Amino acid sequence: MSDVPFLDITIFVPLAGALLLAFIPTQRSTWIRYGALAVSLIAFVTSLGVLLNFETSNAGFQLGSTASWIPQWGISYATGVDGISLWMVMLTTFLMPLGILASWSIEKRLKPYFIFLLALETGMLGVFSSLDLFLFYVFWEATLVPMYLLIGMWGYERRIYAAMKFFLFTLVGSLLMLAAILYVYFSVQNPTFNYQTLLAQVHFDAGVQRWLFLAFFASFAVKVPLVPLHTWLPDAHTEAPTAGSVMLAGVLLKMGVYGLIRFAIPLFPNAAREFVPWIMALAIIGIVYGAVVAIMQRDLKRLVAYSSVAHLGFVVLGVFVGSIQGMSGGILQMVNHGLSTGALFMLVGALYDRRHTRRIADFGGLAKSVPILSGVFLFVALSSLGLPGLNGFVGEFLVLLGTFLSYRWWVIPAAFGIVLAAIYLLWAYQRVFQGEPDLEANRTLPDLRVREMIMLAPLVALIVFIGVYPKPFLDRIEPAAQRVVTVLNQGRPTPELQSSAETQP
Amino acid sequence: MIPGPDFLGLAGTIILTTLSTAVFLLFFGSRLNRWSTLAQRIPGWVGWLAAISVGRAFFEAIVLLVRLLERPEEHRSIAVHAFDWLSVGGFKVGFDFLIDPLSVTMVLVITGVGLLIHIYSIGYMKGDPRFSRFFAYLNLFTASMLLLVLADNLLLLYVGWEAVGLCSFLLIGFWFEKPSASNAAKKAFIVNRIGDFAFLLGILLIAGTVGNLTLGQVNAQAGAMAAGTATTICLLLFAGATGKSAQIPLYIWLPDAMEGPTPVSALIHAATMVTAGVYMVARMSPLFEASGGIALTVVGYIGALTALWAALMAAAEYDIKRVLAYSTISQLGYMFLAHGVGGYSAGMFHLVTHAFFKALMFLGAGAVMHGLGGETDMREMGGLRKVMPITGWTFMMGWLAICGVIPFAGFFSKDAILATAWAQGEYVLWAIGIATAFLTAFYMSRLYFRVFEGRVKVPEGVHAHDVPWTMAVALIPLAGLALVGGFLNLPGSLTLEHFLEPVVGESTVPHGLTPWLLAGGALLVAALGIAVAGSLYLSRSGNVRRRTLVHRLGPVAVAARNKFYVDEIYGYGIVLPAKRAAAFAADVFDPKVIDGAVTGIGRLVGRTSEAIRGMQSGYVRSYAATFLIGVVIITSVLLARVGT
Amino acid sequence: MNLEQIVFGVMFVVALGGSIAMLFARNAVHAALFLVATQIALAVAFLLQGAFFVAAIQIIVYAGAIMVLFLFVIMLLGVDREESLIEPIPGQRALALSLGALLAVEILYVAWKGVDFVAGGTTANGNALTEINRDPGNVKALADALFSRYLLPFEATSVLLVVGIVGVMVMARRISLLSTAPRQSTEDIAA
Amino acid sequence: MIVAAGFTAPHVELAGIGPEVALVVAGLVLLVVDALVGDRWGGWHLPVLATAGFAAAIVLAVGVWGQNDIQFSGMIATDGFAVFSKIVLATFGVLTVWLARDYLTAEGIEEGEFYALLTFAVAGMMLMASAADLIVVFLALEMFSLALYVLVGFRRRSRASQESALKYFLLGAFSSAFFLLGIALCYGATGTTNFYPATQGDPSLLTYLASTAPEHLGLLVIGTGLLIVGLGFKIAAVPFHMWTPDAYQGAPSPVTGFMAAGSKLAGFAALLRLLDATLFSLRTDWRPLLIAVAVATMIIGSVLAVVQEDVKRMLAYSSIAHAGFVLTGVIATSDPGVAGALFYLATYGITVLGAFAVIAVISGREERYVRLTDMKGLFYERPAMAGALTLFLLSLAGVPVTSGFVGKLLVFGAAIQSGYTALVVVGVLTSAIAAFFYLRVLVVMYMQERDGEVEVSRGGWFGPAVIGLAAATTIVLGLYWGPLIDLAEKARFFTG
Amino acid sequence: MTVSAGYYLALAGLMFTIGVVGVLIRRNAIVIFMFIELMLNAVNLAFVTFSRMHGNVDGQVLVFFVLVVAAAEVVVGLAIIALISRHRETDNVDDIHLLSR
Repeated sequence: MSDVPFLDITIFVPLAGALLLAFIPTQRSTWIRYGALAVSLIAFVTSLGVLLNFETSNAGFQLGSTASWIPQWGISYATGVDGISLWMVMLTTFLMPLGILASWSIEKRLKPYFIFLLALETGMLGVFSSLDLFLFYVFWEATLVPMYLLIGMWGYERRIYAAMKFFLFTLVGSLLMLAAILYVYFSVQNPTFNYQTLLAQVHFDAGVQRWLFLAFFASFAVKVPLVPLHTWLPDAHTEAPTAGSVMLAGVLLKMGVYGLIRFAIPLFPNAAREFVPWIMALAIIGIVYGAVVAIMQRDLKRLVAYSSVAHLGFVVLGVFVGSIQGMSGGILQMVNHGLSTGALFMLVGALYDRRHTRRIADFGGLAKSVPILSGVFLFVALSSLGLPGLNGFVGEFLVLLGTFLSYRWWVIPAAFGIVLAAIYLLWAYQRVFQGEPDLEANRTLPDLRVREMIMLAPLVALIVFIGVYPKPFLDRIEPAAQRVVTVLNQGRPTPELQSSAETQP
Repeated sequence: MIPGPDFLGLAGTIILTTLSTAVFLLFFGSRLNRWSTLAQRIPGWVGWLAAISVGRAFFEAIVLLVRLLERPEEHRSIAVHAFDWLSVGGFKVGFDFLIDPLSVTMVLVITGVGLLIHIYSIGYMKGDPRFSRFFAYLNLFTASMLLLVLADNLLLLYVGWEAVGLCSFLLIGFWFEKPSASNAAKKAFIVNRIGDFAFLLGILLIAGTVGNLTLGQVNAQAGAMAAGTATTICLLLFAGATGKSAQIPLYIWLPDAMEGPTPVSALIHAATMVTAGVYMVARMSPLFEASGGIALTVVGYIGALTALWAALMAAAEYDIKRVLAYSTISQLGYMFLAHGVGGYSAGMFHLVTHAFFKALMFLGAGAVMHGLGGETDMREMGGLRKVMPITGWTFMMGWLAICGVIPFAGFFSKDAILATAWAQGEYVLWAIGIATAFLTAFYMSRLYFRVFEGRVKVPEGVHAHDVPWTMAVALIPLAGLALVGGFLNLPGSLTLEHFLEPVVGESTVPHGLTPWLLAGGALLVAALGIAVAGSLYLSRSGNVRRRTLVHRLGPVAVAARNKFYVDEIYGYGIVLPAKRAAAFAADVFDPKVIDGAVTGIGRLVGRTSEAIRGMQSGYVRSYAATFLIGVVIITSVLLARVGT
Repeated sequence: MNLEQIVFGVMFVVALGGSIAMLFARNAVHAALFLVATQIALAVAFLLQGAFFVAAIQIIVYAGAIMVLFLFVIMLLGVDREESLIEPIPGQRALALSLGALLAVEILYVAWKGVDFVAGGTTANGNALTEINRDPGNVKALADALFSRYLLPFEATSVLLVVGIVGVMVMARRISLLSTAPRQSTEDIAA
Repeated sequence: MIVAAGFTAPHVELAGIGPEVALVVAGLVLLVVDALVGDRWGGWHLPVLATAGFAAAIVLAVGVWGQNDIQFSGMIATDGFAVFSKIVLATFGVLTVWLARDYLTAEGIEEGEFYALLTFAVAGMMLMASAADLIVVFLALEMFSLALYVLVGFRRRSRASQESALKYFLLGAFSSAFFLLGIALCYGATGTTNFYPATQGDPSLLTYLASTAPEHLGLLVIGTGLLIVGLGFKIAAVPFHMWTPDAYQGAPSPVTGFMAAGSKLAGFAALLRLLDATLFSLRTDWRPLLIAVAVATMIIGSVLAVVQEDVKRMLAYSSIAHAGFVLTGVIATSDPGVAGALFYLATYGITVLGAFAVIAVISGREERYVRLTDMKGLFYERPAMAGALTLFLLSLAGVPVTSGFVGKLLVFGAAIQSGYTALVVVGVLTSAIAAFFYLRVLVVMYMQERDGEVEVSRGGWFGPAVIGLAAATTIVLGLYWGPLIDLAEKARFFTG
Repeated sequence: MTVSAGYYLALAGLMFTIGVVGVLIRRNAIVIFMFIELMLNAVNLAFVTFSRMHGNVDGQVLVFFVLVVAAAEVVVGLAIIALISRHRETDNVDDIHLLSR
């Protein structure tokens, strides 16, 4: 353990930075831009401190701190990361500087933009590091407002509708969760919000547990989103500014899955087990449905948004199949989706900056005018469609393997999602980048600028790295994931590989 | 087993040389041309660099072969471990390579043929604006293919499997400005993905059954599997192979793939990638054997039917590259036929010889196109051997090889397959094989005669010219190989077969007089095919006979010319309904039904609000009335409670 | 039938009659006068029940002061016009009457049963106040209660009256005093 | 001194009503000083004097913190509950005073009576909070109601203001009559109006309830129902809420804020003491009723606010919905419920005062700009105002890090603890609906551009100062609310 | 033989109801206000009757307070009505509904 509370510093650096940013005069746009970038980079560096001090084989929570906050109500400021949240934190701090770089072209109302973005980062980091239900809820809701304003103020044509939808969908779910949190709070001898204490003490009978699980599930399922609660997502993703979409897809959706893993399953394992088939069904419907709907989208950004529905279906599937491979794969897939979809949104944003349109029909033949951009796009699309050797495949394969081990037949529709992913991504690639550039506007576009390359390069590098050598990730995920799997599987046989390793060469 | 570091080094070098070249060229290929005067001074340096890297890999492959041959026969299977890849909860997959006779054979074919095609491409692709990207892709393909064949576990094999698919996508769509090219590329990838879907399911089933994906262990435990499971696995894996190796029902992408540059067709769509399925089945032969009859029967019959089917279409096609594509499909069917009857080494033998002569013919076709300004319609050609002697003579070698004329390579390999089928008692398959042999001889002769023999005929305004030396140096060695490739596995010595035996097992060969009779029959059939073609295309009255023949065949000929309408059936039977369903989901179901239901709740609140808003009329007496309603309700309820 | 019952009967008729008449009096002045009649009848009811002091102030304060104030304002504003009989709010009368009927039934029921509800054996029929009225006397008993136990409410009423006075001062202050301030339409606020 | 026989001299103990006395005195002084000084001192003396009165009230209230007494023959209770409420009420008063300062000047109605009426109103509310006798409740209610009728109509030239006053007055008097009937029935049932026995053995509702068989409680139950009606009017519970939007819309914004904060707290204080402390043993009778009222209140308030175009009116409906939320705390009939409700009312009051303060500042002369469309692009013209309003609205919506969230957490928590989960579910769902209209304000402030002329904003620094204070409180109590909930939990009812 | 308290209570109840109905159906603000006074009077009668039943004078004390409240209310109420009437020349509450919906 290190003495420096890297985690807590990481959480609050962006917020402090946002406050400092407020004091820079509005006209100094360059200072504001670089200031925001610097803040996010500092947060990334301190989060590296978290990563480096993390004990790989430790399944418990690490590097956090606990401070009494409102003792009367058993509320404490309790943080910590395990192998699951570690990567979520890293993903957040990693994507934020890139998101800020992607926002370089924003001219109007620069200052509030970056302030909201950084405030959002603190909220997201807090969600992933909270070990107190109250604190968690506070951070959970705290992400809503900045994102709402980001979509609503800097979004595109239907931004207000989208922002409203985003906020209300999420709020309905999270309010139900609040009621459930309160119920859980009062259910133990000495009411407390402390996650670990609650985990050790809660016991509900089946009926109650079912309702509580559903309340939590409602909140998280909206966020994930699972079909049929997904309709906020295409609107929000499409209308949000680039960095907003990156953060939405990259991190905010993960909050839903993270909540399921961290809270819904461990707190209500019996109910979770009971609902597994239903949730799996929803996840698989999401995989197929999201992909099918994505195929026919006319708006490139919307297409990417629907692809998120499909990808998150994989993640949820992996989380609930109840095998360590599925769980680890699902968690890794969250990171993967954050990287590849984040990159896709950046690329679509770059295209929008150049052409001021997102309609697929308005493009065509771009591979000729912007070869690098198109190359990167293809690369990222391949990662997204799960090409082996890139990151997407690692996660998807583990999820499918995990699914196969416990629910043999479900794997067929799930795996078919991979075929569909190829269809919508390649068709979109073809329509946007291939063919002869018919429109004059498409012929004379500038290729990726240095700034854009800088923001895409880390993503591309990581996409390859995880695809080839996911071990550092999986090694840290596995102990924590195992814990959740054990809880989920209590009272039923854990799906195991048949006969492994007794006949090593 | 002694996993020596040198083997890991060799295997790694073989893959990494080409891969690193690919990456280097991708990033700096065209840029160096802009930045460096040195680069500008050496035209085609990109191509040479790529060729050299493949050459180096070829050299290493030879070293590998030598090292392997140094070892005793039973120690010729070496697995080396580079690093862990996936390792979760007892499930472990690493970057492991398997070096054994089978993989080394494949590596040699890939690097050898690949080297020649690289050199050929330097001339062929000269002047293309994306010259360096072409070589980057080509090298990337080589690396992926090498990974595929060197992989020691199915998941790593799958990486290569999909990566070659990707490269195929990139190279088919190399001239992406052409809609036909980009369509073909997409089609190839997606159809392959459908096969891969099955392949992936097969891998999952193996992982679930064996708990391990290492080739050796899977094959070792094949016997212990339930027959049903093994059969399912084999069928799923084979379904993957039908995608990659263009078999019924997923062969439709390969003819369209001819939109890519011709060297690509030669390397990927004739010599190497499409044979991945054949290689995979051979690699998993213990599993296929263990699964009992059904899987192998399916493999054999699918292969045979594909061979026949594609040959029929090839006979009706006018586009020279497409003829070669159908021919490839047909020949791949042959290889599967071989596997289906247990003749794995025969199948592999045919794979190797086919790589030689089909690559040769594709390159020849490319030379023709090169010389004729891109023309591919054989009706616009004739007598080209006189105009393009190198091309013509080398093509002739390939033609004779594929027709199965003794002593060309094709004769021996085809004969080995047919003999094995006969020996296994699969007479139906044998019959289909012999019929296909006839058709093959016919349509290849048709192609050869129309293009290279007869009166000289070139498209208008084209100055036909023979190939530059870079292309020639590829054609000539291949022609040589097409001629002598058969000696790899002469019936007497069976060199290749013995070499492969530790991996794929011994195959049954007929003894006594039978092989001679069979070989004679096959030769006869080949001669017949050539003769028929000659009478139709070489003789003066060929035109009339052709017309009578077509008239007589009637609808069959029309159907064959239209590729038996398979594309249309897929299009209207699967693609269109699926597209309609997707459109319905995207345009109606999602926005109207799902979103409508969810946002409908919101709208309901708004409506309710508007409706009850009227209560707030502004009239104070109305307010009092509302108030009174409340009072009356409350008192009534309480009275009801306490009054009784 | 004794005298008390006769007086009660008369009182009952006057009080109820006055109330009902108020409902139908189209002129505000008439309504006020009917109210006065009702209030006087109520004073009689108070007397009948031994609440002498309250009866007195009922006449003085209510029927006297308050009702005079009412009439005063009616006159002052000149709003003693006849009220139209047309009801502009649809269903208001039917609603009012049905609700009123319901409420009346309920209250009558409570009044009838209410006597039984009250525990403690109090006499519904006799007059339990007779004792008190005899010994300290009604006024004195009232004063005792008012200035000892009810001292605080009593003081509170004084504040209440002050509030009333101040309120009237504010409300009745001539608006023209404020004419220095710009006058603006308030239509847009209320629209 | 001649003391008549049988007369027991009252034991006068002013400490318990110290705050009220201080405010009444301050009010009287204000009237006199105003009459004497007139316009001479630039109007400074009035708010300062009023503030002094409130400060004295707070000091006096704090002085009796911890007492657990009933005084004036059981007329008032001097307990933690009362003291807590009084301090909070005085705080509302101070904020209103300084908010009104600039407002009145700008409107040209800076009159001493405003402050006097305000102090009287607060005194009435305070009395309500400690009232331990139905008649005191009634008098206190009338005391602050009368003051409020006048304050609502204080912009005498404004038709809207007049109309608000009239409607509020007529309906207020109407509801008072019902409340009075309720008192009558309670008195009829028990022969007393005292909550607690003044001395051991004296008649009181509590002793009556303790000593009477349930079948004899009928009249009391009906009376309780009518008392709920009367108090329900004050707290704006459905269906007694109809006055709220009209009165809120027409009243001067500072008064609206004060009304929303103070009158709700006073009404709830009486309701809590009456139901949760006194008629506790009748809870099976009144609780279902209150649940129905709470559900209707939450739903109607939230749903109707959705379509409002006038911000004040929208906030009026929101205040109705909030009454429903607080009612869940009352329904919990537990100590946490009472504490939660108190906390909720205190923080809600500050927040809503802040919100109306922003409206008072930005609405321009004659409150012309109070429509939603008038707030377009506010964030770009007055970022601080928009930011503060955002904070207040988010607090009203119950978003974390604001005191509004904590309040909801506390009352909903208490309700869940008492087993009213379904009620809480209704509560959270209506909160979601409610969020919609708060968000609408955010939409116009942040996401739309202002079209047309720029508004005339009210000058002065006191409005913004009040807003800043309210904003700071909202945030601080959202982040660190332990001490306040401690106090609220210690604010127990008198126990005999 | 005194008249039973029930009769008085019934009278009070009827008067209260009439007051309520009057508020609802009359339109003149002053008249409405009179009906409210009628309601208060009815309650007073109830107080006095209960006072008699219980044999304590508290009910009568309450009547006293009600009277004072009524007086104060009347004063303020009439002032408000007067203000509006002077401004709008109407005392019909139905004409006063600028604020609605």
